[in-house]
Amino acid sequence: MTHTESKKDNLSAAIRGLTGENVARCYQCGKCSAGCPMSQEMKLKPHDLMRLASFDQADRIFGDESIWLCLTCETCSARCPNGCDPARVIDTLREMALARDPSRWPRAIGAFHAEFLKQVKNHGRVFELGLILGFKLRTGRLFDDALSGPGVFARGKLALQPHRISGIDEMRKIFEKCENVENRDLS
Amino acid sequence: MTSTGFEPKIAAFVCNWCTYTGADLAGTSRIQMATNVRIIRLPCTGRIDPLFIIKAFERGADGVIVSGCHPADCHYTAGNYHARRRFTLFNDFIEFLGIDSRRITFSWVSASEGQKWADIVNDTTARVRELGPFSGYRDLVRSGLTGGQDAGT
Amino acid sequence: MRELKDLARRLLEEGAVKVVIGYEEGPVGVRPVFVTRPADAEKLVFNSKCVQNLAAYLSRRRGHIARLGKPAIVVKGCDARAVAGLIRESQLKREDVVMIGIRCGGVSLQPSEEGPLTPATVADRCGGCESREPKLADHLLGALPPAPPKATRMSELMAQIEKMPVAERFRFWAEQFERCVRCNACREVCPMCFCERCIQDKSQPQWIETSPHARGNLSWHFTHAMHLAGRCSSCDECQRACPAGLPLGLLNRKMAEIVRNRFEYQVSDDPTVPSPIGAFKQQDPQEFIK
Amino acid sequence: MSRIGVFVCHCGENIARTVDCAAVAKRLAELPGVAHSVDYKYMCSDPGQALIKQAIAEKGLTGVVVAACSPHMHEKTFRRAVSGAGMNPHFCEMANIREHCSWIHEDRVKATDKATQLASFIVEKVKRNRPLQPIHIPIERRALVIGGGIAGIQASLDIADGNREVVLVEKEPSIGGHMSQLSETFPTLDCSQCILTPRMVETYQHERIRLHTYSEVESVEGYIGNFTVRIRKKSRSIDEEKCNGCGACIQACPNRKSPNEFDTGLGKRTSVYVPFPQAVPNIPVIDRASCLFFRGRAKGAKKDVCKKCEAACGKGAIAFDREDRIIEEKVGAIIIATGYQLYSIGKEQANPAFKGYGEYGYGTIPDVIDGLQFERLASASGPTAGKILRPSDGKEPKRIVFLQCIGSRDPAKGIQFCSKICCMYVAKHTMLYKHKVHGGQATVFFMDVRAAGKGYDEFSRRAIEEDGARYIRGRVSKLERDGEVIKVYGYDTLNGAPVVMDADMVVLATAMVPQTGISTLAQKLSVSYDRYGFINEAHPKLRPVETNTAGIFVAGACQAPRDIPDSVSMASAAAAKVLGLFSNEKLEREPSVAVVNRELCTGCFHCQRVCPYGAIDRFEVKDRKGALLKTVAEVNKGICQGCGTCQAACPSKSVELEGFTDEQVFAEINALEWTGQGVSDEGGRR
Amino acid sequence: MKIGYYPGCSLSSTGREYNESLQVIAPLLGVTLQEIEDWNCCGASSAHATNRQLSLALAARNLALAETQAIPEVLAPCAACYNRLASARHALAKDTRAFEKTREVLERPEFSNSVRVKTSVEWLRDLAPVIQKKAEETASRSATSPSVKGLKVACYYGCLLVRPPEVTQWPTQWDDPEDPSSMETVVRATGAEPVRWNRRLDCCGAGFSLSRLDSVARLGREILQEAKKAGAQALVVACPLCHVNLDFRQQAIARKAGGEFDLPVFYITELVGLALGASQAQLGLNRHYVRTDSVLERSP
Repeated sequence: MTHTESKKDNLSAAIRGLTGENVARCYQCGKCSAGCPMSQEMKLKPHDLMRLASFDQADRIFGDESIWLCLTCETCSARCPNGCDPARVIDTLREMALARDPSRWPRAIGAFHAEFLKQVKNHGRVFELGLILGFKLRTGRLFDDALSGPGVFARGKLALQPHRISGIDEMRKIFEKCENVENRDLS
Repeated sequence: MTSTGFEPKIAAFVCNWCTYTGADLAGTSRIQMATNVRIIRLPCTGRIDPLFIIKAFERGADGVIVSGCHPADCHYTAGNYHARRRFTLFNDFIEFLGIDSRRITFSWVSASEGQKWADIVNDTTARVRELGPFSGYRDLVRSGLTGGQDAGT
Repeated sequence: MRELKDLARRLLEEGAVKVVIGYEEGPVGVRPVFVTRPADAEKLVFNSKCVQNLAAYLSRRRGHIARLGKPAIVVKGCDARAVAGLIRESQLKREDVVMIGIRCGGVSLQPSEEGPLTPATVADRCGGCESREPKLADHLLGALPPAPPKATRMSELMAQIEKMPVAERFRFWAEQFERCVRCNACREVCPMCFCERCIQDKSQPQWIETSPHARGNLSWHFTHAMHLAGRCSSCDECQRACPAGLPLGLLNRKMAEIVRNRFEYQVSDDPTVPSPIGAFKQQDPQEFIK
Repeated sequence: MSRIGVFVCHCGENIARTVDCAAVAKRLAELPGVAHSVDYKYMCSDPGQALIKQAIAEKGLTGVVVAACSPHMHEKTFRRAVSGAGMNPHFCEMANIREHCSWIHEDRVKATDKATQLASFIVEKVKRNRPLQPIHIPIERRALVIGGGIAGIQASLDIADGNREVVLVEKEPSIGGHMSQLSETFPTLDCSQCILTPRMVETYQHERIRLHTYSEVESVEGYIGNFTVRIRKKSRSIDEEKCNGCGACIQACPNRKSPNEFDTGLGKRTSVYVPFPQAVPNIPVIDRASCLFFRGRAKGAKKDVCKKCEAACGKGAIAFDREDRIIEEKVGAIIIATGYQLYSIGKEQANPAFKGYGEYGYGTIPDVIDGLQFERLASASGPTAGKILRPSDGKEPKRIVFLQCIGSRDPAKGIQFCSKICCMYVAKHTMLYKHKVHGGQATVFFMDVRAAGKGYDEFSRRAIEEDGARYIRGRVSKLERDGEVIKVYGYDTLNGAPVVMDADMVVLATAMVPQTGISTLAQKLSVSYDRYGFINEAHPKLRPVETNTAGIFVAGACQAPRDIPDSVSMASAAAAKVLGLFSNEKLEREPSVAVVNRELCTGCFHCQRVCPYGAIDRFEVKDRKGALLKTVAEVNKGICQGCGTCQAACPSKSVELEGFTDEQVFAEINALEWTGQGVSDEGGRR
Repeated sequence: MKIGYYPGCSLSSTGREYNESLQVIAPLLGVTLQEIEDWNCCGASSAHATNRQLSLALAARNLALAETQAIPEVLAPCAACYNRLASARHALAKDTRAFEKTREVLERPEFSNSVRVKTSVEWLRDLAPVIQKKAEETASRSATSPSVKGLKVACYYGCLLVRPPEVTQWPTQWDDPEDPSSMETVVRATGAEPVRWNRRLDCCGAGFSLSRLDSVARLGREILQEAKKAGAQALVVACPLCHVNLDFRQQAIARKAGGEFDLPVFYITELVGLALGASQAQLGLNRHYVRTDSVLERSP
């Protein structure tokens, strides 16, 4: 891979600032990618992401959807011989990606996260039926599989009413604050 | 009392293996520092009798640096540990006598810590310059003078 | 004190010892006495005036006493700490001295002090004394008298000094040391001062300025205190002996406190427990070292 | 009245640039006792040194001060120079006006003042220097070598051939160490035992090597040139004098179930055994843990059981009741060569700082073995007579996967270092495998191939290019037992794809770590070691085979992972050091040691308590009639290293450190008052 | 014995039976569950992927609530919730800056991060002796009720239960992150037999259960195949997300793989419930997609 030497945005430093993770520790042994359940679907595998991050190749990373394919199963972090935490780094990269340009989300995954958090913000808990419907509306995937259909209701698996916690105002506050906090930190 | 233009005289008792070599390194790395410090080389901090410090004050030092190998790094395996206990007694005791311990810097500087040595030198010089000459102590010879006005500070 | 006289006589008669170092009544209060003839054992007394720490007479510097032969010595709990010190520092073998321990109800500041002890007259070290029974002794005499009253002079003065700002404290000590005439009574009376040649008398090179000005005096008293760190039996004899009335006990007290706080050590009458000065722990405090 | 000569060096521009050397010389000339004071461009040059010698002769100097660079740089040079002029070298000292002055300051005036004063310190010191004569200690010219592996053997032979006696201690029943377990050796693929056995025999037969096998160092006392070593000779339960190594006892032994240590547990052995056929000495040992006789006794059986070996032995050499013996040896130098052991991936770790590999099944998968086990499989003398067969079912593995850097370079498991030899022996293994199993496929997972060494890279390339080993760059995430085969989950970082493959056998190149118990030994010898237990060398570059304790040296894998050539060269280097030490009858030591003034010493022994080397003894002062006057401290010049801690501890200052006496130190302190300013012209102030 | 209880969102909907079975067995084991009042979603599986501070705050609010409700120890049955709460707790303990920031965000200055979080597996593991005793009693009492005795099950820990080590093993190592055994211990206590198999710790992909069905199918398939290969009659899980994936999606996965698995997926709590003699209805087994009674009857 050719690395453009322009360090206009010092990604590795930013990551270190946010997480204390020193991506330069990664010695590219690939053990993370070897154990990653998603690596065969990712264009940039965990160790690629570590590599690119340590070379501050922000555009390469954020120009690709790989970071969104991480399931955060943390196998990589559990087995890294050199004490790196790729899972944490990838989480951070996703945050940064959002801070840069929310439209960069892969549609489906983005839709899911967005709808999920909306649920939490409005009810304090996830109202799964709402989540599913919302997700479908966002993605237009009205007909593929999904947790719908009679079976689900027959088994009483989906509540029909959202439960709203009483500390809901507190929740809203938390959300607003965190969004600000993050914007401050990531810009 | 902060006398303007006052250049403190600072004696440094250092061990031959770590700090003296560290100071050499500062030299070979051309790290600039204050000119006020006069190094007296000893084999080990273990060799340092606290009375050396009192002596230095008698002979016109306004501040003193004592420095050697970090714990566990002593060239003689344990000299600095024994020294540390003596320094502890000294440090706590002179306070009781009213001698301002800010005039004395105890430190561990390894052979690789040229920069740290420079910092120790500069900090101590700045601090002692702030405190002014240690005339109060020296003047104790002139009897009748009780007080060595703010000799402590 | 009958049993003391009898024991002393017996020891001398049996030849177990050649001299008994104890106290006798003198013109002005009690004074040290060196009994070599059994008959003289009658001279021996022990009472609340026996403030002196006789251990000093065991140190090798007192050759003329050593020459008398194996000694027995009358000790209070506090004195026993000094004897233990001598043993600890191989100045004396335990078996080379017979310790006649006496259960102590405290002693007066001065050997001339008649009458019952009051906070005003009691020696500063007696209040709250925890070693009124010299465990180390070969013979333990008398019943344990009630605990003595507590003198607060020293602790008050200490607190006062510690409250002073550094400069004022310096001035305080400067004033004190100015009064010192370097008669060295503090050294002569100190049981732990047993050097063949005191550092104060070292001239090549000179460690301590000999002329008695405040600066030389400071470095002497400073050195004395440093040398006593972890060794001083806190008998305050230096202070009692000082003609200029310097509060020398304070210096040793402070040093003892430092040793206690820093190295969890207190001078005891157990000669097998070594002083912390001369030992070390990897984890010793060093917050003041950069 | 002393006549000191001061020589101020310009060091070309290095000093002169910021220090007015002429002015310094001029001012110092004013100091009382200074008879001669000059400056010169390069004092350390021959003309510079000549200048000094000349001045000593002409001006009758009593001392020399060279104001130049750090004494660490040139003290020896100038001391040699003055002694060349007939002056005791200890009358020459250096003032450091380069590293400690000209190089760290710009202000010429201040720098010149400082240089002047620094030099004046040393002048004052030298005035009070005393002539010191080097100390001579008699040397016991025999060496102790701990460990009978290739390093120990090499060191012993070199020293013995150098005409000095050697005491060689080996804890196992035979010498030979790990090298005797190896099949063939890289990069030449010559048979390990073929080259080792002759040396083992030579060691055994050498008239100047005293061999103690099945023995361990109990305690060590003394110092360089004069060590006293106590050695425990563990009981073999065999009379070594009587035994002729016929092996009848071994034939007779009914208990053949004990795992064979030499074959890394892959084979079995009897209770009375010699570890391997070529063992040296060829004397069996009875393993009391498994021997029926001893087990019977332990259980408190009424009458003794078995004893078949005793019956079989024609020489009556079986000695069940023989106990351990302690013997004492006096030596002048010690070489530590205790070698290594392999880190194991198991859940339980000998070193609590290490972790096992759960992702590789913690060693529970039978056909996952380590490198040493593979050596035994490949070795003609091994349990499979050189056939590569699986421990589990004895089948021939068609696909072997080798994993490098197991433990090594894996801080998460507690080991950060590179074991250095694995890259090479894995390459070797793939070749041996290929040569023995023609249809077989060897695959290697590696992080880097580190084949630095003569013929090494060529060798590892050959494994790939000629013998078709497949090298995949990447660590393996996990191993799974899947029926007959082992599933390997790896990743090929070079072509960027996950790799999942089935293997019939997996060989782990596990890290080299020091022998257990190394730290105890190091403490007995009071040498320092790192957090893994590897013995620390005195200097990583310039004193690689010395330890921080004089007279004790180190060779081989107990100092760091080493291959055979490295270990052998280290061993020879250590031997050379020892022979060098032994080349004199007496040892010359720096004379700056502590000296007690018996008149003044009161015998409080504070000094003894603080001395880091236990160099302080008790000395009884007696009068003419022999009556004890007093007991005082005495310094053992052989042990004293000259730290001076005793002097600071001495209340009456009756112990003095030569070269740093109170007089000398105080002279320097007192010199604080003399700034040298004003005595000269405006020299420093232009 | 009393323990704090954090059900988490799934246990009130897709994972209902997990909650129900837990509610059934707790009293049988002499444990009272004290639900954290007004708890909120822990943020899994979106917050941490998009906004760290938010993920910390959401988790921390629950820990703070527990503190104020005097609950020293919280049981978080859902592996995802457990992982989020534990991670947050660990992060806040290790990183004072984050801790201060979070307290400020929560506006709960009194929050001291003192609550310990437990998984249902750890919790049941510690109760294993009790379970075993009661299970044997029940067995002897009623031979009629469907027993799990001898039922061959594959214990599926999933990815989040024991990972990452420095989090889940903190402050104490409750199980080996690479070779755990707690679940097997519990299973043995119920009388069922854990099988040796290889996919105990691999991720099932639940995080993408809505967004990337192909990935989910692939990962699920591998797990189900391995379990079957190892001779398991059923899977045991401790995570509602895993359950949705492996139970609800099993048919779909099978269809893609072109075969049938017919591998019932039990919550570990259900298995315990059965062993303690609770009825299938009580335990909510009727809510499963893959029928469970078959294996239950089959097992002697």
